[in-house]
This record gives sequence, structure tokens and C-alpha cells, in this order.
Amino acid sequence: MAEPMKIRATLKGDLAEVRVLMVHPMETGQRKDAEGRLVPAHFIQEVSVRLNGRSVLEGQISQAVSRNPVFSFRLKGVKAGDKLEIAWLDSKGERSQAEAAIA
Amino acid sequence: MQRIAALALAAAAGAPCALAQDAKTEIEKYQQMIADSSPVELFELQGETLWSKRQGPKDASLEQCDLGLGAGVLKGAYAQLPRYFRDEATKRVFGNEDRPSEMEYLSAYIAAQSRGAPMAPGTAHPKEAAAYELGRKLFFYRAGPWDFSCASCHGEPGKRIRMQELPVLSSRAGAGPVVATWPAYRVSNSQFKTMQWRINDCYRQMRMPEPTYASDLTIALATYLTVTGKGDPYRGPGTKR
Amino acid sequence: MNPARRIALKIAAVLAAGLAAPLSALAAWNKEAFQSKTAANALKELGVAASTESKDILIEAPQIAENGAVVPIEVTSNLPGTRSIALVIDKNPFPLTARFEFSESAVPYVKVNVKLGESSFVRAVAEAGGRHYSAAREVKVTIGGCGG
Amino acid sequence: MRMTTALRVCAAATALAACADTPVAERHFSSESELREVQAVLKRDIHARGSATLARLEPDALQQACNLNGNAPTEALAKPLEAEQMATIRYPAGSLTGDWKRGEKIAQSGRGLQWNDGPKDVAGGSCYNCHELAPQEPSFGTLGPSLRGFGKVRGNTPEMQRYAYGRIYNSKAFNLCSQMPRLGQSGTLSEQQIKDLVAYLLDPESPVNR
Repeated sequence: MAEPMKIRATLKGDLAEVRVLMVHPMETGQRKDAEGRLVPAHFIQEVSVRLNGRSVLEGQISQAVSRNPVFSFRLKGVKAGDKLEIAWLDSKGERSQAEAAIA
Repeated sequence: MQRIAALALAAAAGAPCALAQDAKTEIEKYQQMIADSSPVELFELQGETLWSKRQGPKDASLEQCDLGLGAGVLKGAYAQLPRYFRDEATKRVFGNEDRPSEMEYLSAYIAAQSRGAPMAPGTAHPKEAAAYELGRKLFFYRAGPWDFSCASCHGEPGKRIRMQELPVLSSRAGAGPVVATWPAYRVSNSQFKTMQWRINDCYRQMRMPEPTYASDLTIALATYLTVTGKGDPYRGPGTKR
Repeated sequence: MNPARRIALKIAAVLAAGLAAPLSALAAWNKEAFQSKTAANALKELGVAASTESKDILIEAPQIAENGAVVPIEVTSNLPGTRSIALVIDKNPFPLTARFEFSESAVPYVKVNVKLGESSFVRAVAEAGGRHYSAAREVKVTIGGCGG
Repeated sequence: MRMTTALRVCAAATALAACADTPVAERHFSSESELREVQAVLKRDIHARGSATLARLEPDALQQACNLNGNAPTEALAKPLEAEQMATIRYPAGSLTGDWKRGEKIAQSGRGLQWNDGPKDVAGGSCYNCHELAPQEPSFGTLGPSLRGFGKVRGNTPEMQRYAYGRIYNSKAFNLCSQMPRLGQSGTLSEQQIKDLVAYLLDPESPVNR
């Protein structure tokens, strides 16, 4: 099952509070499984946010971000209907992206 | 003798209590913060996808399932569980620590459709009454290498393990908020878990062998807890430490 | 969550599979900085030679975290012209945890859940007008529950 | 003896509510057949996992007595059973005290006997789950009485070492339906580990007493 990403944007005036939920194990490479074997590192490294096609936020993150990451950002000067695109890239080269309209 | 003990107490009671109070406030703040930034909605979303996904040999979805309020009626159905069903179709194995299953996601979606509905588990059917009675006995039964029962930790008000406050689960006030917030996103292992899993985890911590998922034992305990705590509006799926 | 709010804000989630990749131009992950084992080295790799303590950087974090696996951290920079914010957790095996670059309409603010291996100072370093500013807060990680 | 001990423990506590020896005399089982009914359900609906075998569910005389009597058996019933528990305590031949630094680690650890504990995992005493000990550790439970300054109040005497060793090894020898696990009798802690805990409680250098 492809893992969804969930974007939620609250608009107050022209300021949008954007909350993104991602499904990802964010393995540190230091955790052991039930059999005592090290689980290899596997984590999101880059997060990108675009507003109406233009990059507004670029993030680089480490394995110390919690499993199933939750980010909040704020965008100003936005209006209802603006298009938001959020993408991530992880340490295995896997990608995910989602888009939403600001409501 | 009694009086001397009481005096000694008064002298010792100052500073540590103040510290503990600060820590308590800070921990409540932490719990609020993790609830505010919880990914719990994702699991509802995954459950929703599963609920409407056509699959299996009959290429059918779950959308017409009867959870007690009629075919396809989800709103408020979770708040009326546990209850007695004549068929055994619900005896499905849930996931565990090492192997989460899709059942947890389904429970997230289903439970979310009862937000605001008062918890009203079944009590009228003789099987429901029997499950409650068995659950009550299991709650107080001490066993295992550490001689624990559920009541060993959840029997007296105002107690805690480490910094974790322990609700008195044999009381309405203690059980109410608990049964109204499971299933939940569990921060310690960052997984979505059911109350049944949580009950099993207590057995692990009591140093006992493992209750079988969907066995009469776990259903009886869930029934006892839910009936004891009935009446609170459902406000899960929650986020727990 | 407030159900009314939920309905109002309900937004379609789009799955990754099969989509074109208009966002493929993700910047390269700064391996040297992220694999540094001390906060000082990580900051050096990010090009931060020195930073001035600033009250205009606000860190919101719990004083006591019952569980190190999820510690919500919120950073706001009120410094005009803030271009980036880096988040460093001193005592973690790899202290550099995140670095965000803000442009155009993005406010220099971020909230993220992080892991703390043990009690540690959490540091935010902001870049504004070609200079670096920092603030720090201590988070204590306690042993919750049955501790095993 | 039991009475004085309880009072002393209270004196060291930081709050009245910390006296956990008070039995709650509420009966939940009216007969042995009711107990057998619950035992049958446990055997049917619980399975072995990891080191946690089904043998652990076999009740002993103590558990039967506490379950049947709402954890408050009569003196006449409790005395012989307490004597039986006392007989299980194996005191070491030489010194009863060890290294408080190792003891601190044991007091902190909540591992041991759980189905997810591997054979190589070293068990702890789970002491901080229920007791306050050293003031430097703010994360302590309150199910048991505070043990802060335990040795400072009592002195690190041979008698007190023997009492502490015995109480950790088998708390039920002192109070039949105590909620404290029988950490030696149940095989959770080794002789050396209990000695280290005795040092942690009584050694004047231990943070518990400083």
C-alpha cells in the first residue's frame, strides 16, 4: 500500500499554517529488531515545499526526526486556492509527493 | 510513636513535593504538545482507504459491514462496543509490536466515526454481563512470578509508575477517559495501537505469558473497563506516551 | 481534533506512485554536516564559524519529555531577513538534526518532532544578513512508564 | 516487628500516602471454585511467549490466600505462610552488601522476565518504578514508600543489611500480600545484584543517603 502524506492548511487572513504528516520509519541505523539484528538506517533527507510552482522552503533533515514525521510551516501573503506541493526524498532514493489547495 | 512519625513526615515533606509538582505540570505540557503534533490522522486516512478498498476473492469492500447499527452504519458504532455478536467473523488476529497489521488502521477509521458519541457498551445480553463479570475477576486476580494483578498498579488513586500517573481503572473517573481515547498513536514505539494491545502490554509488564488476541480473556477485560468507564464522549483516536 | 475544522480543512492526499516528478530538483543533502559527531563540527560544515546569542530566536520545547522518541520543537526567528534555521541537538550521536531554507512567502518558523537519545541542549542557529545567531534550550528526557 | 518497620518507612516518606503496606480489604472472590474458574480462563486464553512460560500461571498458596481474602488474610492464616516465605530466603554466607554504583543501575532498570527480554538481557529491580530513592532521580514512582535517605535514618548495620536483603529477596516474608515482587525468590535478581541493592540503600556514600 502506497503511504499517503497528509497536508492541512489553515488560513488566517493571508497567513497559512501548513501541517504535513508523513508516513516513514525514520530508522536511525542503531535500533535492533526482535531478533537482535541492527535495522539499517532509512530516513527522509530532504523536504521541499512549493507554492504555486515556486520553491518557498527547502529542508534537509537527519535520522533524529521522529518516525512518521510531522512538520508545521507558515506562509504569508497567500490566498484560498493557492496550490501547495510538498515532496520528500529519503536515504534510499525513494520519493513521495502530495499537493493540496489552500482552503 | 504515631505522632513522631507524623512529625518526621511534616519535616521531610517540603521541597521534594514542590519539585514533583513542577515536573507534573511540565509532563502535562509535554503530553499536550505531543497530542498537538501527532500524526494520528494518517492512520484514520489509511483505515478509510482500507474500508472502501475492494479486495479478496469476492472483490468486495467493507463498506456494507454491520458493526451493530446496521449495514454500512459507522457513525457512533465504535462507542457501542464491546457488545455481543452472534457470528464469529470478528475473531481476527491483530498485529503486534514486530508486525503491525491493517486491523489497527481500520480501527482508527472506525473509532474516529464515533467522536462525540458517549461510550455505551453492551450490558443487556447475558453474554455481555458474563464478560463484564469475568473481566472484573481477571482485573483483581493476582498471578505470575511478580504476584501482580491489574489492581496492583491501577487500584489506588494518586499513584504513579516513574512519572506516569496511574488511573484507577476500577472506577468510573479512572476508566472513563481511558476507554474514550483508545485506539491511539503510541509515541514510545511510534505505532498505532488498540486498547487490546495495551492490555496485553500490561501482561508483559506483569511478567506473565501473552494473552491471545481476540480471546475471551481480552474481550472480558475490555468489556469490564469500558462498562466501568462508560458515559464519556468518545474523543479518540488518541495520542499516548 | 475539532470535527468542523477537520471537514473545513479536508484536503485530498495524493499518493506518490506514478506521478510525474515536478519537484525532483531537491537540493543535495549535506552529508559532511549531518554525519558530524559534534555540534561544533556540524556547524563548521554548515559554514557557521561563530554565532551571536539572540533573544529574537524563540525555541518552544518541553522542559521534561516523558519519551525521547517524540519531542516537539518549535523555532521562530524574529530576525529580519532570516534565510535559514538549523536545529542541533548537542548530545545526539549526530547532532545536526535539520536545516531549513526559507524564501519568498515562507515565514522563518518551523515545528518538527525530533528524537533525543538523552537529556540535551537543543540549539537553533539562524542566518540573517550574512550573520549567524543562536539560541538554546535544555530538554530533560525522563524514563516514563515501566522503564523497561 | 512488622508494625515498627512500617512506621519507620513512613517516617522517611515525603508524603503520607506513600505508605503502601496498608491492605485494601475488598474481596473479589468468594470461593476457591471462583479462583479455579479464572485460572481455567488464563490457561485457555494465554499462550507462552519468549521466556514467559505457562508454568508462571500456576498459583501458589500465597497467591491463593491473598486472592481469596482481598489481600488482607487473618493473622492466623498469614503467619504460617509468611514463615514459609521466610524460609525461601537464601542469605549469602559472607557479606550482605555490595557495590552501590552497580546497585544504582539495577534500581534504574525495569527489564527482566518480560516476554521480550532476551536470554542475554540482564534483569533489573524496577525499584524506581515504585520508590523514590536518590534525590537526583526525579522520575520515580509512588506505588511503594519513599526510600530516600533509607540508610541515613537506619544506619548501615549488619541487622539492617540483613533486613534489606531479606525484604528485597522476598517481601512477602514480611507482609504476606505486599504488592512488592519477590525479587530473589522469583529468580529476577541474583545474590550479587541484591547485595548491590543493599549497598545502594544503606551505604553512606550512596546517593540515596547523601
